[in-house]
Amino acid sequence: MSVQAVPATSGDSAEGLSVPVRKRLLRLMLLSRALDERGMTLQRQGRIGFYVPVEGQEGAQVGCAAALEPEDWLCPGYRETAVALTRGVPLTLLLSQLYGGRTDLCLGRQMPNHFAFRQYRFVSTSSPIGTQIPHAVGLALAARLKGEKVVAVTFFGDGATSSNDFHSGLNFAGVYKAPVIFFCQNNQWAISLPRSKQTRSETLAQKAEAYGFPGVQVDGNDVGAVYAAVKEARARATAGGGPTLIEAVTYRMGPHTTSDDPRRYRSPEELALWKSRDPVERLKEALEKEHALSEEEFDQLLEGARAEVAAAIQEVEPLPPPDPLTLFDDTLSRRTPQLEEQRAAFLAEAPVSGRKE
Amino acid sequence: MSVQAVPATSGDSAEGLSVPVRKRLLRLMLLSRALDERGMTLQRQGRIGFYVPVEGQEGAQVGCAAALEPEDWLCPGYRETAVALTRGVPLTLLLSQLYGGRTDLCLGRQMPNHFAFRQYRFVSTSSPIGTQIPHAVGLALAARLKGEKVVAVTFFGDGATSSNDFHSGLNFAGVYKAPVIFFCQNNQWAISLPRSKQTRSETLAQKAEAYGFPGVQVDGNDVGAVYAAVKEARARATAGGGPTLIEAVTYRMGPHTTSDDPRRYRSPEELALWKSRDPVERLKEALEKEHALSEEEFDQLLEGARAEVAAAIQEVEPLPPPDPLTLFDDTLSRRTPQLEEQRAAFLAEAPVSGRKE
Amino acid sequence: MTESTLIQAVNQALREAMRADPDVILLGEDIGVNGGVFRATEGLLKEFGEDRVMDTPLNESGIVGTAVGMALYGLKPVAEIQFLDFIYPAFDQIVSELAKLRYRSGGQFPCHVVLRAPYGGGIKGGLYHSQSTEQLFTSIPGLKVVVPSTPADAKGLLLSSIFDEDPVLFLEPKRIYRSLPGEVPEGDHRVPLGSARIAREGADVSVFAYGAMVPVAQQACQGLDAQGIHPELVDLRSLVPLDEAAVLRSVEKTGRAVIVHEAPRFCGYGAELAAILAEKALYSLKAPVVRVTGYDTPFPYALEHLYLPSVDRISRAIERTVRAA
Amino acid sequence: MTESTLIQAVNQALREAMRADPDVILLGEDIGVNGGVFRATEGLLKEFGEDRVMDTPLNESGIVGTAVGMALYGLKPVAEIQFLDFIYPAFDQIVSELAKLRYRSGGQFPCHVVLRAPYGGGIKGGLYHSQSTEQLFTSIPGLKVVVPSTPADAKGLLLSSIFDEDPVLFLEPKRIYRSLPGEVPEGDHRVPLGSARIAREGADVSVFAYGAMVPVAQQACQGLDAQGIHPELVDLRSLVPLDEAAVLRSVEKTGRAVIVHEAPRFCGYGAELAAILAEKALYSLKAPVVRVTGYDTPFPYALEHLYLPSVDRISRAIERTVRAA
Ligand SMILES: Cc1ncc(C[n+]2csc(CCOP(=O)(O)OP(=O)(O)O)c2C)c(N)n1
Ligand SMILES: Cc1ncc(C[n+]2csc(CCOP(=O)(O)OP(=O)(O)O)c2C)c(N)n1
Ligand SMILES: [Mg+2]
Ligand SMILES: [Mg+2]
Repeated sequence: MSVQAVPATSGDSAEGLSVPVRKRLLRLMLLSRALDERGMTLQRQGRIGFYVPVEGQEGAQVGCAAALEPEDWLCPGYRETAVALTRGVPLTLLLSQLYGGRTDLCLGRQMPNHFAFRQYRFVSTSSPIGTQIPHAVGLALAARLKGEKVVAVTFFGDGATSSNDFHSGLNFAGVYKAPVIFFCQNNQWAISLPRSKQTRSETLAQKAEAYGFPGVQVDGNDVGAVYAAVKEARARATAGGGPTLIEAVTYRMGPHTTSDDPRRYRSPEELALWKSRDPVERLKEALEKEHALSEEEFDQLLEGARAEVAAAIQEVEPLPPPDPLTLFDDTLSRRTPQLEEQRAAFLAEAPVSGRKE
Repeated sequence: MSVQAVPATSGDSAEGLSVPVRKRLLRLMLLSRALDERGMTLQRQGRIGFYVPVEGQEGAQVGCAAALEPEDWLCPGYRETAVALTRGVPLTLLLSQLYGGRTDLCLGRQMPNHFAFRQYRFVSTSSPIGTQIPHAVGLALAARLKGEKVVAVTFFGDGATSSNDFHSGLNFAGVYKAPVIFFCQNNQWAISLPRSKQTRSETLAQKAEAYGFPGVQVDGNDVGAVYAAVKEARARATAGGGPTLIEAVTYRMGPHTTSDDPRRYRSPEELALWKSRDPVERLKEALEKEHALSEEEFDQLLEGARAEVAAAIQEVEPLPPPDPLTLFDDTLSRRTPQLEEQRAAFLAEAPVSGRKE
Repeated sequence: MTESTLIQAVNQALREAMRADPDVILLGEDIGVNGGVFRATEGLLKEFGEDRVMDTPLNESGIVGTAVGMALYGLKPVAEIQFLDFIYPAFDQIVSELAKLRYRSGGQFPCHVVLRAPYGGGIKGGLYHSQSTEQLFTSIPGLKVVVPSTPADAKGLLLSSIFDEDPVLFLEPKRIYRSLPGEVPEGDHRVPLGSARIAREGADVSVFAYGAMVPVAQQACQGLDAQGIHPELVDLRSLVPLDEAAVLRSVEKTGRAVIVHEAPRFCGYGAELAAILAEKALYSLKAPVVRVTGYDTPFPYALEHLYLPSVDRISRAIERTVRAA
Repeated sequence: MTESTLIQAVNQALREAMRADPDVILLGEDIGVNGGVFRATEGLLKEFGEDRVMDTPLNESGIVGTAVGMALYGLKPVAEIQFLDFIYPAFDQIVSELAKLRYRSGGQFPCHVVLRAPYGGGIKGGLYHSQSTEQLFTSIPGLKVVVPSTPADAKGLLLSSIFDEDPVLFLEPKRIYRSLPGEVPEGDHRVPLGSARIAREGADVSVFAYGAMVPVAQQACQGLDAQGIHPELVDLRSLVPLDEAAVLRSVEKTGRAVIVHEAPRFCGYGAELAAILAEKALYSLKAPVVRVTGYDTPFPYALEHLYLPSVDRISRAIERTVRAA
């Protein structure tokens, strides 16, 4: 499959999605996009340290997350902001993490976009590629053992299909028929490596073949198609039918992260092509064609999203960094004697060491 | 595929293999079997420390190795004794390694059956499963870069298809179209785990699909079929057609190693079934049917093999263990200051420390 | 009290834990039908079924990654790594995930997994069935590392590990799995993590050891009694958290230290012990610290007996230390 | 001599080596078209082509495993690991294969691979773009570990590593990739592996550091001059092999030692240095050895500046050591 391949479906599959539902999805997609706009800018302004944009992948993320139940477990990568939003995670919690401030549930310990929200069954994110994949298998088996009819969904990219844990996770899931959905966002690039050089397999979906369960390729910029594919996989999994690999064909429209300059490795033509397939535009146009959305309403939605983001920034930005003593918490449930001593030394030296408060 | 599945071909495919060639292969298979007989006994008698039998897999190993050229590189696992024999490695060298004595090229540093024969392009074997697989990719790319028309062949088991390095090795080979043959001996068991619980994929061969190159399942107890499959894969690879995964369906008739008791996990019926498919018997019967081999000639071949093994044992067994000072060689090209000091201390303490000579 | 081997004590602890708590799940290679290649899980599949005694495919990162997922849910998975030598495919899961989940999530996702792994030499296992690489794990913040040296401790420390809140690497000295049976308390016997055991009181020199080196050091100490040298032998039992107070107390008393481990010397665990002494007991030290260890090479096969610290080498090191100015 | 940054010096060394020897091959993630995420390989794809500058799929065990295979053939592969934090999927290949091939084959299969990896904190990279885990590698017999702290040494040590006979982990202090340019000799400049550099002579205390901690320690030392404290600063440069003679020589002169590293203290590389002093320089030591290190926790993000050894912390440790009885 070449980078420009047209995904399996095109247009907007409205299958089973009412207008109000699709409007809700559109709102979430716009919220993610509004957050991206500000996230990129905040980083450039030095107000946050780093940012990972979703732009271009909102259809895949929102479509997938919307098809799940609140009890389902999520094992995300670092680009899953729109998944978190769809899950209902408040913007202020997301922004607290981006700022790494006092209200960050992770106590400012991780780079931006490495979220963790236990309450939302949104598992803690790390940077190493692929490690979250087998976690979903363990969560799914645990839930099944406890009689819960839920799935675990893990999110990862095209690059991650090369990782060791893609192999171990899918193989274990196949063997135990674990209720897992492996949701791969094939956004065509792993930093500078195009999909075609990541693996010679024609599709990523076909990799499921190696593990004895179904792999499905879906147009990831078609939120309805993604929604339907995930619903189906979820139904199969909870009925005991085992895992599914879903390849959502999409595109990263922005840079890999704020540290990246995509002009070094890809053409403006390619970007333009994919901009013409922008999932937000596609959903908007489909709704407009059905006369279910006006230009005005769309603008209102977008402005609303921007205002929400701005308000959350205002709320979170002034908060101080975490208490310095939190440095010494949570490595283990109790501090080792050595760490206790290091903490005492830190306290003793604190006035001189430039403690911020 | 269930454990008892009948392999793809059956009987003896004589494709392109003359009677003299097949007799040579038979002799090698018998040599391997004779070595197994003695290896198992020597271990029980405490004369060697450990042994890994090939029994049942001679057709796959001899058929594969015979189809290769001397310049091809081999990245073996720990069960590849018949490959080494076919390659022409003298019995005395193999036995030196089993005894870990003074003439062992590896200086007694490894457990039995972990061979290394640079001269035969037979790369050093380790115990961790799968690690040799990407080595073959590197060797193949290096050889291609240098303009050599050769392949690298890596040997591994059904269990190893679950390893991380199976995934990384096959994926890299696909991406670079490396001239590699991935030769998987599916002997139905990974210690006590049956093939059916190793992965839910129907065949192991189909795992190649995930990497965009051909996977072939072949009757591994049919030496001619294996030979033909490897020849074909080799021709494709050297012509620039890229890698092939070959699944040779076979059976481990003995225990996993001398440390294992297969009665704990498999049935006598299963063993009996596979004994009826013994690759040695099959080749013998085929030759007999063609009136190309008599019972007497077969017995002579077997006795000849046994005598060769006995003679090699006699030669190697009396040799002393490696010089104790070899402990301190070959960790790096030169000893670190710390190791140099440890060696000096060892020398100083030598008389008391129970040095064997 | 019954007399058990160390491996039987491990088996008893697993059984106790599984009976006491349905959230305890075992997974690993060959642990089900086969009962483990060392028989640590003998009989457990039969008693607890496939859902709780899971034979896994051959992939250690899959084993640890799956266990991490189970622990995130709230189960108490106990994974067997067939040999410590084969843990490295899971190293990323251990270093990057298991050990960091609690910290990075601000305590939202504690991740309590026990990894059991037979380790060490003395069984003629060569390069890949003998290594003692505890030092690769003791420097990872967020992971506990425990090593029993007696059957009773094996049971008591394993039960404590299983019902702990933190990830634990539980290293089993396979060399003494069967060779040194001992009394093992019945029932829910626990030995707290982080407390060393004075295996033998003495006044002249402190000998620090753990795992299979404890009985070897013990023998060396006994042999020296006759010569009027009375070493104190400290069995560390838990490498992380280290019972630093016990280490310092002993050296403050004896003024001398000999550290014993199988692993290579350079950057081995003994280095940390020696460093602690150089930092905190310098003024007590009457003689240089001495390390008796494996050599700074991979593990050999034919010459294993010359590589491992022997009674002889330990005795001589102790004598030398006691005789030093 | 031209003025270069450390990352430019790395680039120059790679280019020199590739021009000099067609067997030098680069492989890694994003090293081709993109020139590496830090631009270490900028321009090299263009000059040497795809066969010698290979962009790889996202899999570190594939990268190292492939490099091992190339080295077995006789090539000189130099693999980039994008961040040291991402090396763990390759840990099995490093520990079990790369470091052991020469030994286990009786010298038949030496395996010379260079692994380059940016390491360390100070760039607001958080948990997974900041770690300093050299101690996970320095205890592996069969692997060399090298850490430059200046542009000139980066070039000289990298060229020596590429033309060495052994596997080398080459750790690049990304924090000073661009911030501290310096003179770099043109051409085939080599700095031998295993020799420390006296970064600053002094008489009162020996300060040991490496990589990005060298300039921080340097600043601390300079600040103390005014107070009449004259520390000697030893830049280790090569952690394996360690220039033990240089370490001992310095402490025999000064009688005091402060060890600085970013990694957590417990079982860090500093432990080995302290252990060597406790074993071999006990009678020279006039004060307890002190380690100034990262804390025994994972690496933080928002509070990074409080985690890393600072000029302040180092200065205070030096003062304390010099003032100790
Ligand atoms: C094990 C590992 N190796 C390398 C990296 C560096 N890295 C970060 S993101 C990335 C590309 C990931 O691509 P993909 O999986 O397609 O996800 P995407 O960023 O496109 O969403 C790489 C190589 C890493 N994070 N982890
Ligand atoms: C990484 C790793 N994990 C576990 C082991 C223990 N072990 C040795 S052989 C083996 C089974 C291998 O099965 P397979 O690949 O089918 O090869 P076979 O022995 O059948 O030839 C296992 C689990 C190992 N050697 N390496
Ligand atoms: Mg991608
Ligand atoms: Mg097998």
